[in-house]
Amino acid sequence: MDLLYFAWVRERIGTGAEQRDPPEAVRNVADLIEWLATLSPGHAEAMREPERLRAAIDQKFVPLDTLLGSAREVAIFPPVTGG
Amino acid sequence: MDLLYFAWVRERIGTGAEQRDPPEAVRNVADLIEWLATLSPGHAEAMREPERLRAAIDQKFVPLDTLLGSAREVAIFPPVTGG
Amino acid sequence: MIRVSIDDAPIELAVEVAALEERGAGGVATFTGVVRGDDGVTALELEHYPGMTEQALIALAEAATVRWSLLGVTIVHRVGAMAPGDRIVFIGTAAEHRREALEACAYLIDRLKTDAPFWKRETRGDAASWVEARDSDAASAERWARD
Amino acid sequence: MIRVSIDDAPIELAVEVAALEERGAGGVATFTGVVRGDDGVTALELEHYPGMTEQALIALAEAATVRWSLLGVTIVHRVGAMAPGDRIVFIGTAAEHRREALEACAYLIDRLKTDAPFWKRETRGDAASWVEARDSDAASAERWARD
Repeated sequence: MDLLYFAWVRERIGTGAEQRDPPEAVRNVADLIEWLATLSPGHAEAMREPERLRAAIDQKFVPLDTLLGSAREVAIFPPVTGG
Repeated sequence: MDLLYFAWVRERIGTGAEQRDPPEAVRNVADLIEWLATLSPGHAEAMREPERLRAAIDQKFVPLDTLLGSAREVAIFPPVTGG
Repeated sequence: MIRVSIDDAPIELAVEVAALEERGAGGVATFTGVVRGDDGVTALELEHYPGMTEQALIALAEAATVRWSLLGVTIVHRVGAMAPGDRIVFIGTAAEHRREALEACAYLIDRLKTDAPFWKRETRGDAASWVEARDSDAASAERWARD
Repeated sequence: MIRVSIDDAPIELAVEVAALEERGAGGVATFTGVVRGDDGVTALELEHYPGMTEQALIALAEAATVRWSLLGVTIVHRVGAMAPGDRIVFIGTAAEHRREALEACAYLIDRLKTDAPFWKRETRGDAASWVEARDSDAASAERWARD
């Protein structure tokens, strides 16, 4: 699975993109966030407050309870602030 | 009293400005329109349908029942179509 | 912070917008009216009431600055002879917050349509006719009436 | 009739407006967001999600053309490094009727704030911080939700 990170999520993890294969038990985006938090101190810091995180699966915004299904690309980031 | 005419009112009368001294009986703008209609065939044509006319007294839009009072400048014209 | 102009020269949109942007606002909203040629109009003549027109536009701009928190208001109206594609009117508003700029811009063009002494005459080939006021314009202006 | 651009070059407002005016519309509405420097911001960096951003903006523009009768929609968003006074975003709409252009323009900037993957980082002197999303933006976007 391709993982993308933006803004302070990217900064805390120390990279904007990585490939990971989450275990079977990781069913939805919230599970993924919980699992990512175990990978490194940077990941833990980035994933510390899931209520401040938003996500996109295959380039569409999704709620955090969305099942990953056959997602190829999952992005995790703070609420957007464009415009 | 300075009278100003615009758009098709001006065209029908044949001038955009004239000075006139209406008689005492002419109290409000509607009276003025009725009196102006008696002055010439052009005036008559211009004032034929008072419901299609609008007015300004001393450069402020007013309803046709507004008293002329000490008006110096009265303008008669069709509804505006700017913008 | 209020700029009103009535002129027979073409409207310089880029210059007007740049002046609004320099007000230090976060957002600039504009509306530009353009002479349409799609219904056979070959020329447009704009008559106005010199003296009253400028007063009316200043009064409109002032009303907008009372109602919304604005850093700049520009109203430019062209008069005289125009051709399809020419700009007739430019409204620009600058504000700290986008909502204020956008609402004030919509208000100004709606009110200008009914509250400023301009008259349009369209020419189609050899025939000229004065444009009739539209009931929808009165309704749009009424939308902004205070309760 | 839809133009979407995400670019690190300055936004050329006059060029964008001219292209909209050429759509033959009666009215063109625009909103331009400008980097403010009044609260000590010395630089702004705009990050985005390449690939998704363009899709999101095209989807927004299409939604507007479904909802209003538009002859042209332009959305230009700058990314990368900016300074106070620079344009961040330009929204332009062209329509036969002013109400459609104005409403669609307001809709597009409200929805862009919540529906497009951009993130702003402000620098004040030596300190940089990511801009927090505002609840008021979610409320503004929600205003356009269909019943």
